[in-house]
Amino acid sequence: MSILINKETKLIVQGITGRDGSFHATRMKAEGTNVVGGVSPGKGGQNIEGIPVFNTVKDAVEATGADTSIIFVPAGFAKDAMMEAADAGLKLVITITEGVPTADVIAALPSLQKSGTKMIGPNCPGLISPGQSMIGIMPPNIFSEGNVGLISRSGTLTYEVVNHLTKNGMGQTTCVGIGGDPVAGLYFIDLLEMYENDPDTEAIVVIGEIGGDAEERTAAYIKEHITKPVVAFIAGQTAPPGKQMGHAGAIISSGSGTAEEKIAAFQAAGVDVAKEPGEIPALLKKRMN
Amino acid sequence: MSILINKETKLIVQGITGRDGSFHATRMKAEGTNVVGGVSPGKGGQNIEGIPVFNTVKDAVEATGADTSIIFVPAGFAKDAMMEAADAGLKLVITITEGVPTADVIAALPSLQKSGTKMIGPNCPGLISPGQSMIGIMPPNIFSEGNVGLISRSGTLTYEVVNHLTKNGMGQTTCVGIGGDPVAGLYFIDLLEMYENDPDTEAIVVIGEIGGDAEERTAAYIKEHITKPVVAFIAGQTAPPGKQMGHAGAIISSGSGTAEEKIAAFQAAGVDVAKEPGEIPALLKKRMN
Amino acid sequence: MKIHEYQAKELFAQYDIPINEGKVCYTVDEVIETYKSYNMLTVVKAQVHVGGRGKAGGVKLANTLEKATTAANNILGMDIKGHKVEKVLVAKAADIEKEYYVGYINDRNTKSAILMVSKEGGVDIEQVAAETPEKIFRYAIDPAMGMPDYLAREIAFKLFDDIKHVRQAAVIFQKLYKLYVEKDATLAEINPMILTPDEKVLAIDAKMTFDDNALYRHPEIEELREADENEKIELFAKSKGFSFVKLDGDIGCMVNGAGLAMATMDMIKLYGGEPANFLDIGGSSNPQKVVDAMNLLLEDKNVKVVMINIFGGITRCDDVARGLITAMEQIKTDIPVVVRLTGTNDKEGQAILRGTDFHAVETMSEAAQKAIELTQS
Amino acid sequence: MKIHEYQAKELFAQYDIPINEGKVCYTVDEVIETYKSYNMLTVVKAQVHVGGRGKAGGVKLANTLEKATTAANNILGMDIKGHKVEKVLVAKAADIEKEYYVGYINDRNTKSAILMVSKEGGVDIEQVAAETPEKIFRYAIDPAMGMPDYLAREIAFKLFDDIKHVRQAAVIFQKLYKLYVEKDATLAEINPMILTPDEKVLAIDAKMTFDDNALYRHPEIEELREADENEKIELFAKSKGFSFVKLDGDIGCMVNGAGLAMATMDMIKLYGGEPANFLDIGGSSNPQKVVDAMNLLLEDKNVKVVMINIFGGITRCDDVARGLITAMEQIKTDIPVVVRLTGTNDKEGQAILRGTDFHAVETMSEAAQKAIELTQS
Repeated sequence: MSILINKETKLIVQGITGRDGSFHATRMKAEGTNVVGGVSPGKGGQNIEGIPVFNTVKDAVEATGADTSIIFVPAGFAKDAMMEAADAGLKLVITITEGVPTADVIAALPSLQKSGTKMIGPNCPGLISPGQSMIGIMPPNIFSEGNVGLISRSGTLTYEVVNHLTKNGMGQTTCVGIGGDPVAGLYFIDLLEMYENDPDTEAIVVIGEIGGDAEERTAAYIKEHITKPVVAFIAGQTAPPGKQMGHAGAIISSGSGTAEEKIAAFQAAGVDVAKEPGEIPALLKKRMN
Repeated sequence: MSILINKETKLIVQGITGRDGSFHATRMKAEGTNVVGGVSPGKGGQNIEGIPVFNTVKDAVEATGADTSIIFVPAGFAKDAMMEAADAGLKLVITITEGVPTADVIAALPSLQKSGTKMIGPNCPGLISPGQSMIGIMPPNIFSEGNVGLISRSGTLTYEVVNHLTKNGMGQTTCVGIGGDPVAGLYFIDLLEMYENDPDTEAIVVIGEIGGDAEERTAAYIKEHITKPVVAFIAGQTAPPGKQMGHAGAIISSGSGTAEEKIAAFQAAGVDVAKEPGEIPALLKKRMN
Repeated sequence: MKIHEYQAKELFAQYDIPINEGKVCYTVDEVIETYKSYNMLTVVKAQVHVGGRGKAGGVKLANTLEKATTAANNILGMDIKGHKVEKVLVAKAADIEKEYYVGYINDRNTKSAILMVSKEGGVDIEQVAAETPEKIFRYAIDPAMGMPDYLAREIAFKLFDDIKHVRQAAVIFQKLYKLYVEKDATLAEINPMILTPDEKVLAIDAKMTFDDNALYRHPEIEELREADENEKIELFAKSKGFSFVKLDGDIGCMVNGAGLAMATMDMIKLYGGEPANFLDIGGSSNPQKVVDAMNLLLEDKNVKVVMINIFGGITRCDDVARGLITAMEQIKTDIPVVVRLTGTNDKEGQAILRGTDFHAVETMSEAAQKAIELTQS
Repeated sequence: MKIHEYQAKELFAQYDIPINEGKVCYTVDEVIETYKSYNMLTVVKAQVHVGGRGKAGGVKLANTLEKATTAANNILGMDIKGHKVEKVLVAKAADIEKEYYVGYINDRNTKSAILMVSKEGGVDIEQVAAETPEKIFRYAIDPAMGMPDYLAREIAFKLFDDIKHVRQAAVIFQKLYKLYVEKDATLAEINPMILTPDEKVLAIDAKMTFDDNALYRHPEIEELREADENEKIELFAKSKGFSFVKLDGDIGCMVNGAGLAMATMDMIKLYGGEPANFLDIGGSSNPQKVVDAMNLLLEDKNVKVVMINIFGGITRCDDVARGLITAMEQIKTDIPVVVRLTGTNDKEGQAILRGTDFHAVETMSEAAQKAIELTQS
């Protein structure tokens, strides 16, 4: 089992004729993901390495029965692409595009909500259920099938952690990169609930970072609702206040959003917090026996 | 029994300090309607004939537990008043105000929908469940308790019909004036469904007029879903095409919206159509025996 | 409120919606001058607030100065369904590869603006709707979302296959929506929108109407009002608080409430008479309103009888009856007046009118029959 | 992107948000001239991209020319938390009856803009939030609805009782929202918004920041950019495709990915070292990027060691290793470089680096420890 995506997931790629879109569409297909189509207005009828291209998401859904979409369009077109995916009734949209104005995400979310479409991202690496489906831009070979669910605001830091997990024989049900932007789709709590309900997930890793209070809220939620063991890591303990650390969301505003607060909140909720990524497998093992 | 309003309905009056608002608030209260408060920004703390006035709908709802509101504000402020009522979580809003721009109604409807607030109007006389509650500007003395449900796009024409009903001993469960504007809240089909489900309503009168295709759709709905007897009347058989007959909605556009089409649709659905208002009681009696 | 094609095209131009160049002309000389300046195939189109200009001979092509002059002479001053043509639009005729229909209206069922498009452009869209409804694509517009790129494109793909044409049409849909919403229009129609042989998409006709209730916030639209004779009477009536539509019969009607006013006209017709008008005097019926309404009705020299039908609701019928008597004292006329009062205290009201010059009756059908009888005496 | 108070107030003025009059001054002479033209109680405020100006002595009242001159002399050129004051805002001091807090920000939890207001204005709002959160009212703004009249009024009633004040504040909330949305702001704060003794509501401070991702559609905001020294370096880094923040330590960091970069800094600190910077070189790690990044790091003369931490994902580690060698051939430096490569083909990558000048290690903790060791040698 897994959350959000599995072998049945039928994926379309929005922006499939762009450089990133075509590259990753091909990679995902090679990895076994069920890539059923792509969208590029005016390129309908063409195909990219055997993947049929459609003019609109609606056309693609009608022709293929797709339920999920991944968005690779340039930042200025991402809002429109999200809304188009929502309007076509997709269940899940993964927005990889980085640099999307926050106001555009805020403006697109009501459309997604209206149609019951879940979104991951923007500015995220996507998600993977090893052995079943990969929808994103991560390096698939570091992942392995298993019983750990992972949620992260970061890209390469996630790979770092997954690498440790896999090397320690701890495979994953699903790993989700929720993205580092200030406003995003599915967030820690939404995904924790899914992992809690997924019978195959036995433990959960949460990788947070400075900025906002999502980790504090997550800690409170875990205390109340999550029975499975959770291990956390927070990046940015040495970040100075008022400076954006790469991710637009990773900024400590005066007096809140610090790593210390987040670590304290997790610890108060009974979550083990790793001092460094390499410590995570040991902490998990301690809790899973 | 009745639909939409009854003895339990707690009403607030938006625009209660205006000329129409204060006049009708007092009338409705005198008629036995449970008028629990009024709203007029900056007049909070005052009272109109014993009815407490609040600055905001939210304040009024918190203080009184109101579930329904009637709007008397000027046309330019109606959109805001509807949205305020929706945001405060009211169950039902009756907008009496006439002359509201159609775009304002269209813009306010999503707010109402989001909060599950039903609306009647704008540009309507309101509704009455005789003996229980009157929320509107109709003359209460012509109504009487009984088993006929009535829906109408017109004001005085409704009174004309009700007058015939009452004089013929046919009382009403609820009479609803849905208003003559091109876009409005609850419409024929919504209300027919409620009457169908109301155990005390034994027959239904539908008073339509030229313009649009609501009556045609209603006829199709009746054929499919309504088991109770329905009698209809359509005003505007002599109206010329392209001319607005008072109501903004009462206009025959080239080739559709004529009274002939509507009458034919009703007759095809097994609905008796009265030639003149005075004929309605007899047609009802024929169907109700 | 209706505006002319040439005015709608001016609005289109303000919103960067591509149109064929044209100029409004009020005289034959102006038409000649305009034709000379274009010196190409030109179309001369009557500007009237009524449909069916083409069938009525109000639209002519001209490829010579002579033909343009003839067209101007024929069209200026002609009568189209009771509307006199006082101006024409003289426009450069565009080469047409294909014609499409594009129109925004407010829709009662979806409770939103809808965009309708069809490949069947340049013909009567109502006929297409009736005969081949599947050829019209309808899209309800979420007012919160408007017309996003993807939706405009999706709709344009219903008309075109080539992305070059799709992009042009999509932009037109978006700009027309912006115009429609920003100006509180109730109709914005392009019929036809065309594709030219050199692959341009443009509007060669334009029709717009506006929400009367919203004109208070659009003085720039109010300024476009060019009322013809009938419309002027209706506007005057509106200034008095009435809704008025002139008809061809001889029984003047005065009613409170639009639905009841329509039912009154219907009743007259049902009993074999002909209403001279629709007149809704609105909620109340004070003496001054009755005076104003009577004066309005009596301006129509066809009117032989006036029928007043008042439902006394909140205002009681006895008060209304006294008001009617006061009002009629101010009006000197030999035209017989039938009055029917119903509602609160109707018996008392009817009693007061007995013995006056009013022909007081109890029911609508009696009133109609009495009025018809009086027209024949 | 941050702008100064005086720039935010210029935007406020464009949106008809009432402010106290003021002028930005770059020299003491300009301050003197401005004071003379006002000739009333005046406030001289440092314009720097950092909070806590008041506590640092960067805000002074002056009711004489002498005091204004002294304030200008003291504030211009002073250092506030590492930011040199190059200009001051000289503004007419307003009489204050009461102070309020008003601020829009984007909120991760409600996934919308929120408006926060409080009667506790003029103080550090973060402190109010921490100590008496019930004194802050928060409203999530539905992007489809914006800030309708009723909502603005409802919120204003939380601050004021008198409808005259409510209406002024409500209009400010609406105009500030319009500004916030139209310019893609990420913060629009008035602290304090004040009520004057003559019952005017106005903004006497203004703070705005903007979404870097949206600047492409707001050239007029981009033009307001006045970067100080640190920001100029960060901007230069950005032009190369990097995210860069300078710190005070001696270990230069070069990492692909923001989260991993933060974790790398944390790791250095964990083992007792001090990072000299945060540097995310982004997704790929081609040789030119490494050259650019190295040059950027080596500009900081405090840097004694460079630590490169690359996760080879789609790009394999052996390719990255070869790229690093190519890159370092172009850079002449004696600074030791610790490299840690993980991910796809990491063993192969590490093998390639063995025998080069790079200090190649296998794990992040080894890398941190090695780097710290080298700073001490």
